[in-house]
Amino acid sequence: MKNVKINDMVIRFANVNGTGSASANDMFAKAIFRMGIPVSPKNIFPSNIQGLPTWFEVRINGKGYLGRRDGIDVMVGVNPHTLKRDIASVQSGGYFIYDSSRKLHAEYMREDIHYLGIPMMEMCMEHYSDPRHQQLFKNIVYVGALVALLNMDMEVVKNIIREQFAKKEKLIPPNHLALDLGFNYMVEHFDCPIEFQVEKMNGVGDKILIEGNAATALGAIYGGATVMAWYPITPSTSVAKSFETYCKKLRIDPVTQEKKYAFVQAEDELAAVGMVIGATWNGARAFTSTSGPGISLMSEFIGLAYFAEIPAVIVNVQRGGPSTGMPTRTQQADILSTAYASHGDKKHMLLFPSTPTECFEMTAQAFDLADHFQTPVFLMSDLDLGMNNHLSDPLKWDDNRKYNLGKVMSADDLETKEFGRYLDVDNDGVCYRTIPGTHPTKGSFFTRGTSRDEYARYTEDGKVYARVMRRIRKKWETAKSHVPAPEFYQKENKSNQGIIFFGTTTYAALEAMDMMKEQGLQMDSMRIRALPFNQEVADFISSHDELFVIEQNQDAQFRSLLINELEVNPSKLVPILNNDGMPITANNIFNQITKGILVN
Amino acid sequence: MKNVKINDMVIRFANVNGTGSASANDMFAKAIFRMGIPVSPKNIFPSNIQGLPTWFEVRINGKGYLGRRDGIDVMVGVNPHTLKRDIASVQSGGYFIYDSSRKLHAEYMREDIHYLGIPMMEMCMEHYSDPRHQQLFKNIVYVGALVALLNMDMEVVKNIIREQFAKKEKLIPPNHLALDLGFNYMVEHFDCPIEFQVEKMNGVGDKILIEGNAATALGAIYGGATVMAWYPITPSTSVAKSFETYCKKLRIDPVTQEKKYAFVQAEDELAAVGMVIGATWNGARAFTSTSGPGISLMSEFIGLAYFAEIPAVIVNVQRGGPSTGMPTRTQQADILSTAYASHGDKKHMLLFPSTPTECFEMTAQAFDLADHFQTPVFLMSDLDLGMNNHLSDPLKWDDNRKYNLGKVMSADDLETKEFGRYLDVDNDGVCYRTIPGTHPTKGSFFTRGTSRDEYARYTEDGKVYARVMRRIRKKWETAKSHVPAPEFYQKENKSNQGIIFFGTTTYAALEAMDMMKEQGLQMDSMRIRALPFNQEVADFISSHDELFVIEQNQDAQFRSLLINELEVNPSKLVPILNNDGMPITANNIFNQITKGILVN
Amino acid sequence: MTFLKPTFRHPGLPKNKVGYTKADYEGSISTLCAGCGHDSISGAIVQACFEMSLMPHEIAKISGIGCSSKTPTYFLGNSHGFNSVHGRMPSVTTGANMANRDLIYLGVSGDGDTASIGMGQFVHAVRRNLNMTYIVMNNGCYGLTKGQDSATADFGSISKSGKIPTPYPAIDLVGLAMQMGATFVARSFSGDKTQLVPLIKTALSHPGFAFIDCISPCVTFNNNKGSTKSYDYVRDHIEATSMLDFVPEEQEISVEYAEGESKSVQLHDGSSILLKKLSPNFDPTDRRSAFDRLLNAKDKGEILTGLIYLDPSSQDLHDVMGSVKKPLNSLREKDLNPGMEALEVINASLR
Amino acid sequence: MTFLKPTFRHPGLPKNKVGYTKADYEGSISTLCAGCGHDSISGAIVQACFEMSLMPHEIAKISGIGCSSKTPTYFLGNSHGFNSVHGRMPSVTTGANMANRDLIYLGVSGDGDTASIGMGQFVHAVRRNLNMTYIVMNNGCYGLTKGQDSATADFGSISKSGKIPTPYPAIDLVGLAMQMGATFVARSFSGDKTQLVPLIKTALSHPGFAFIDCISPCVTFNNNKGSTKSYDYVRDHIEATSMLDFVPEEQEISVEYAEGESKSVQLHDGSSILLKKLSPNFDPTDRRSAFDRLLNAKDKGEILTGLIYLDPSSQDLHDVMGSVKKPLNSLREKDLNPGMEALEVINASLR
Ligand SMILES: Cc1ncc(C[n+]2csc(CCOP(=O)(O)OP(=O)(O)O)c2C)c(N)n1
Ligand SMILES: Cc1ncc(C[n+]2csc(CCOP(=O)(O)OP(=O)(O)O)c2C)c(N)n1
Ligand code: SF4
Ligand code: SF4
Ligand SMILES: [Mg+2]
Ligand SMILES: [Mg+2]
Repeated sequence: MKNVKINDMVIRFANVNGTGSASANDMFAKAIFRMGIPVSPKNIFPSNIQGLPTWFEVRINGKGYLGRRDGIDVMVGVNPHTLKRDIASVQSGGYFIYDSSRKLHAEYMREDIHYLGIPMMEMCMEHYSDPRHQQLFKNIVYVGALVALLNMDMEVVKNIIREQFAKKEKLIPPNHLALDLGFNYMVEHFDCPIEFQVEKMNGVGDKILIEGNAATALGAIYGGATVMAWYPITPSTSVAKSFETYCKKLRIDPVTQEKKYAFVQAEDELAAVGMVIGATWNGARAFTSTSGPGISLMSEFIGLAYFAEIPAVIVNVQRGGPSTGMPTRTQQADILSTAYASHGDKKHMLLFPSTPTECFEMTAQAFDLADHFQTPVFLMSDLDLGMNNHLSDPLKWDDNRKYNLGKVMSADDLETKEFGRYLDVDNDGVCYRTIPGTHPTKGSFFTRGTSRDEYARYTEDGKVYARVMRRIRKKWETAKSHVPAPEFYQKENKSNQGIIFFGTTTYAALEAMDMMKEQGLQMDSMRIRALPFNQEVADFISSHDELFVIEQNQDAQFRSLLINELEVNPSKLVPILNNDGMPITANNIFNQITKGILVN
Repeated sequence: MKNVKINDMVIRFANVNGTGSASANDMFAKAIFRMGIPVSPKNIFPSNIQGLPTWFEVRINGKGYLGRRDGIDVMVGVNPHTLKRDIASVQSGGYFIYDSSRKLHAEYMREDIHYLGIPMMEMCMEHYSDPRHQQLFKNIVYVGALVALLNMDMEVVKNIIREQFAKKEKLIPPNHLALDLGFNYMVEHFDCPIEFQVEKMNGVGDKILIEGNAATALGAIYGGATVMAWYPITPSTSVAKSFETYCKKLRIDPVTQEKKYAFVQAEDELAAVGMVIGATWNGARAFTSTSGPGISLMSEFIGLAYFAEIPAVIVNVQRGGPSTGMPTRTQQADILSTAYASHGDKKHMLLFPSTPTECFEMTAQAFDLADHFQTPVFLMSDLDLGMNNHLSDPLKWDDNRKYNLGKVMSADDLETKEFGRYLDVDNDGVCYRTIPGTHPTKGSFFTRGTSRDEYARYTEDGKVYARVMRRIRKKWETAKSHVPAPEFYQKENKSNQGIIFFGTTTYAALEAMDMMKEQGLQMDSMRIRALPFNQEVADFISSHDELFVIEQNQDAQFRSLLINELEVNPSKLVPILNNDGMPITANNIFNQITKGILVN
Repeated sequence: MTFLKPTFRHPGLPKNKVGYTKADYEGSISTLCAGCGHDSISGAIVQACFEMSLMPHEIAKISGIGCSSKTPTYFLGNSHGFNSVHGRMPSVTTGANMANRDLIYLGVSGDGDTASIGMGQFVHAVRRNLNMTYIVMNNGCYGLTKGQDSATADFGSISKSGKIPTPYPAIDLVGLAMQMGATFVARSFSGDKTQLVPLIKTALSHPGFAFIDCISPCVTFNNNKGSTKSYDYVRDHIEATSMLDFVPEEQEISVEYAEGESKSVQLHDGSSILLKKLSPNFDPTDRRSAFDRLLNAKDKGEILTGLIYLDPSSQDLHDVMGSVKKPLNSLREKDLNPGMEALEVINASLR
Repeated sequence: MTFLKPTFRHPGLPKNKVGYTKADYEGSISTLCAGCGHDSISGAIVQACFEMSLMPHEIAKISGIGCSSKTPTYFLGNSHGFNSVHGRMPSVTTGANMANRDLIYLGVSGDGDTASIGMGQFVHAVRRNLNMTYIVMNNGCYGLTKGQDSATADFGSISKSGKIPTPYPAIDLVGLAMQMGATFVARSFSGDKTQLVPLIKTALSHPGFAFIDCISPCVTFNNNKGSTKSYDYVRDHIEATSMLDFVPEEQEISVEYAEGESKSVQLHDGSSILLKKLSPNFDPTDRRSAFDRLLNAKDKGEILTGLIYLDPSSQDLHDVMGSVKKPLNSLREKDLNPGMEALEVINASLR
């Protein structure tokens, strides 16, 4: 008899892109979710539109670990071009499900895994006439097969289909048929279920399944963004797409049907960020979303916004770099180039969301921070977070929350108070601004990227310039107490060692921490959420002797940032890195750290 | 009787730009130089074309200190709009020379300085009829006056005029007249010379007076650059201008009169660097020159050249940032943004010239480095170095020197050896490339900014990508022993303290060091000349307890670079900074360091 | 330039409909070269806004980088101004316009700023028919960087820096704007206030992209013999197609004046313009004949000036996009925030 | 796409003058969508180069980013290729051409790559009359980023992503190239090899900027009803102005064939082309009438294809610039380095 594994497996689908497998795979993940089991699906797709290999990997884990895990337990291999490596990638004792309409080459046979053949194509030819159907329903057939093999709840799956085709009801029966075909074939030919099984549980509570980019778009809408300017680029495109889609639902004037937003597809990234800067200069909340190459192109404009002190929210959905790099893979490799974007002396505010829920909250907050500090604020997302569905806390909004539009003088203020655009009235480095059109004769000023005095008058006087630069740096200090504080995973510090991480590295980092605990390795941990680093970050670092900084790039960029900004002794910070473009795994972290410790 | 100061003064000219004063001022500096006295002239000009205040400051120093010095001994103030501050800027006991055609306001009078009025305008009205002459010769008149006051050699000055107008001889007499007018008026009305005097000496040897940008252009010509693409921007424009001018002298085929170079004014900086990359990809030596805003715009392309491994030489003549900043002032503030330009994981090679002679040598060498390492190489000049005349060693070239075109496979090589564009054959990280058109059937490959394998084939395999990234990083290690080594100013280290500097900070740093010696403060010193930092740099740092890093920016960017690249404990490196846009002075450094020490 | 503000310039200081004197439309003292064409254009802008009785604070001045782009400091001191980055004025203006459809947007640029580094953004602003006035102070050179040829420098013209003829054909921004479908295209000469002021007034009231290519000689770097952007050359080669007179609605009656060879065009904002035609068969609302006139002029080596094309059916971009009438920058929480209730619905849809 | 190289494609494998078979001009297997118009254009390029008996290694393929810009991997496998960055192919090609005037430069781009992010560089490559062939695979959308409208998407056309008509007029790249003074302007359709192959051959031998706007339907994102870039629409609206046949010099004799309604144009490199006119009064060397035909077609809602304009007097940019005949990348120390002696003179002049 088998030693059954309940709600703990990795299943991978190997498809050809453009064959409509994506929706079937999504349905599978959704079904697991609906059964109350923590699930994390990941799309591993090529940089083309049709015909290349694409994979969909689903980790199912009752304990709630959502990071990637090495080792594939069940592989659904329906891409004839990648059979060999797909079979090779199944871990010993695992299962390989394939379309037995065509016989497998002997060379593909392994002793140590199970092969479950099902004549998907034949079955479809038999039951469907329309060639497109014969192609498409193959995908549904293997989902049906999985229902049997993993002991899933068929009703849950069928319901998803009912909902999906609520508007095209006649498509429901053929889909259900395909499910049954796959299910029945399995039951008839193999002993089901296999030892990898799922079981309804209460593991998801009121959580939702959402992509980070969609949450970011909603955050912008709730944060009051009225102008979005963008240029298409993977993996950020869906931020814009979602923003437009949701705006059409949430931002149409019920009476006039007019739009309470402006959505501009720019001619390139330079224009996109230029539009954002023009809009915020003019008093609207505006943002753009892009990826590495876009940030590089925006560099000059970013410097203008920084020095002229104009708010801007820029979403950077990071992908594999440098250059065009790996456009459909994930990395955290724009840390330094974004923090120090543009020439001359400057530093930029960064926010590091680790879940879609945080994408939502931090994006909304980014507008408050940008307006308050009159500077560009970057949301540092990545492909994994932005384009994959994540099991996330439901999105929340306090209806009493007010936007912080920062220090803006009204016509009345101008009547009563003195106005100097760059006067540090409150001694916090943050000055008062005016919006064009406010007052007929007071408060107008000239915005420029050149050196100027406190009254926005052009100057080439080095002393005045240096004074303004110092004042701008003061904003940075002030900001430290306004940006999101780090998250700690222990009441008080227990160890002289700790781990530091941020963004999507969190999933794997937390799992690795538990793995170490099991080995009796107790470590404190901190998840950093923003630059500038607040005092808590500095304190945590100074109160530990050795810290492992986990990040997904080659050059330990975040570690450099910690050293530069906090004057930390580099010898204290041990880099734990992964840059292969796949989300980092707990195993990888565990091995690097423990190996690292053995070395000491 | 006066206590005479010989060959040690700072004299400043306050003019209105566009009034032709520049050539007169240059003539003055040249005359001092011709008298064998070390001189360093600095242009302090506005960002406009005509009518705004502009200053010309000349330091004369027999000991050979060429850095800026605070405190003006003699001021020639012929700009009516800045009289007040010009007078205020003269140090006690100094002299103010002005046009007494208009009487000075009483409020401008100071007890502690000497006023030497000379009716320049009146004299010119009297002796010249053409109004343009009346305007222009005013400038020559004050030079004549200085000859008397400082006890200069009139013949030297008159000779300069003779040379200048060799082709317009009829202009010589009126110029000489103006000199005499100024000279005689001074002798008649004041007791000449004053205590600030010059005296012929042997202080310049075979040195020349040249602008860094001109030397850079010559370096490119001698380094074999055939393609220059550029876009105008202060302070880099004169690199292009000089390159074209010298090419017309040195790169014209004597027989056909055809050009052995291509000089393209691009439509913007993106196009300029794109052209450079296209040209080097195609086997020519090409370069561009720009300043901060241009570097920001080039960021995306820089990442392409880095990752696709295409040589490129980029001259960054730094100016005051961020954004448009102070376009006519000097800074060393693009260090971080250039070293880490573009998104993703990457680092760039930087060269730091400190004199025009080094601009020449390093530019030529930059082409060898770029070709050998197949990567962008940046010459980090600045406005002070590029646009001011510097007393420099004569330019030298070894006629036996051969260009190092790097690892390029010929048609014959391709017949005999295996070719894989990104194969690390020599295990030094540097691969062999082929130039388009080399061989009919062998050696062609596809260049791209995306991840690829060792045979330049597109891949999305993370393992292969990571392997290629590691190999590229290996080039960085290899380069450490190829880039210019640091310069040390002591046989062996004598102290546990040291100072570190680079580029134009050198003049003031060396002078400050002597000042400290006089105070019995012995310090070792190192001038860094390139990134990546070579072993000597690391050794120097590790063999000292406290190091003062002197640079001309706000954020101690070079210090950050040292910490990042060499894993130095920040507490060891004390920042010594100046960011007001004027070249740093020895006094400033001396005060900061000694104060710094008293603090300890 | 001078450092003394010439207050004597307006004896009597007449006031306009909103009670402002011309001085109220001026800016700080110019730092451009004495005699720079750009200063004359600044003067024309001041004159036009004064005559139109615009409220200065309801105008936003936006520019790129260059001598020309500096001019917004020299006019409309009570308007907000934005001297952005080189070649990017169009995108900044687009964003500003998106944020507040109620202001008047006056973009100022140079030929380098527009025809070289800014070409892409210029073309796309035209394509969007962004509601703005776009003035290029066209001197055929890069003034601020000391006189390099720009892309509008004519074939064979001499530039002081380098002294070699440009081997490349000049870009004709007017032809380009026509080609890209601009709804208002005009050309003038900085020295010709009688023509320029009415053109600016018409442009400012055009509900779409109003382009004025204004030839503006650079006295310092571009007044050499042979340069087709020099005072001399331009003066000799000008051919005025149409002299126009702006008529605000409230004076409609005066339309009779100059009846006969005159043509009245109803503009979208209700105001109308009167065209006095020199060439009787020229109709500025006929795109095709505008093209022909341009090509003819080019063949004859003439510089066509005046209102070359105007599309009376031009629509504000916001209307095309379907934006709300209220400026977006005036919307607050209650307009923008769907609240927790809507979020609950979204959450539910994701389970 | 398929993973099996269809070697059966050329039965018999005829050889051309340089002894190559057509297969020698192919590249690696396409990863574009089955039926993508871009693949047909790749095929036409292969055919043209084969027929012209070009040496593949004497051609440099340069592109930007996009599905279209990927195609250089799918043809001329023995040519060096450069898939650069988005919208910047023109500058890279300009630099490459400066480095070696002897290669043939084939630039491939998309409508997004050219008309949006690449607009500025495109215009300036035209202005310089850079000696290259510039093919835009024009599908009116951003294929690789999943079908957003590009700037050439026609007014009212529907794009799958978003399903809203573009509110902006389409940019006509042919009209733009004409306006900018291009010396070779053509338009064709990816499916029409009989027209496209000769056009590419003529373009490749044109000593200047040869522009081909090739309508290339995106089967995946742009074959919806209403889209003027879809197979269906384009097929219905095509009007061929002139079918042309390339005649390399060494076969001059065959010029007699098709005498009569045909017109021979002597090209600068000595070769000549034969034009067979459908509209007798159309002369591709007459710039003015080319403009008229374009405007007429536009008015009639037709897409004009064929060789629209050709300037027989076009000169290689290097000749305009006065470069040496030898490729600059072949010069070495002795050609380039003036040596210490010259340096001494310079040093002396600086004392
Ligand atoms: C990114 C960038 N590149 C270059 C420059 C340098 N620059 C300043 S103004 C200018 C050109 C100005 O020419 P134009 O737009 O015609 O204005 P003009 O001075 O002739 O009125 C240039 C190249 C800059 N400021 N920014
Ligand atoms: C700087 C930059 N911005 C955006 C992208 C994303 N991107 C890749 S291809 C493309 C557009 C492609 O459209 P087109 O040029 O028409 O080529 P097609 O795919 O339609 O053939 C975009 C926006 C990129 N690669 N680089
Ligand atoms: S340089 Fe030319 S454009 Fe600039 S201010 Fe002077 S005259 Fe005007
Ligand atoms: S998406 Fe469109 S353009 Fe891209 S390969 Fe597919 S069909 Fe061709
Ligand atoms: Mg200009
Ligand atoms: Mg396209």
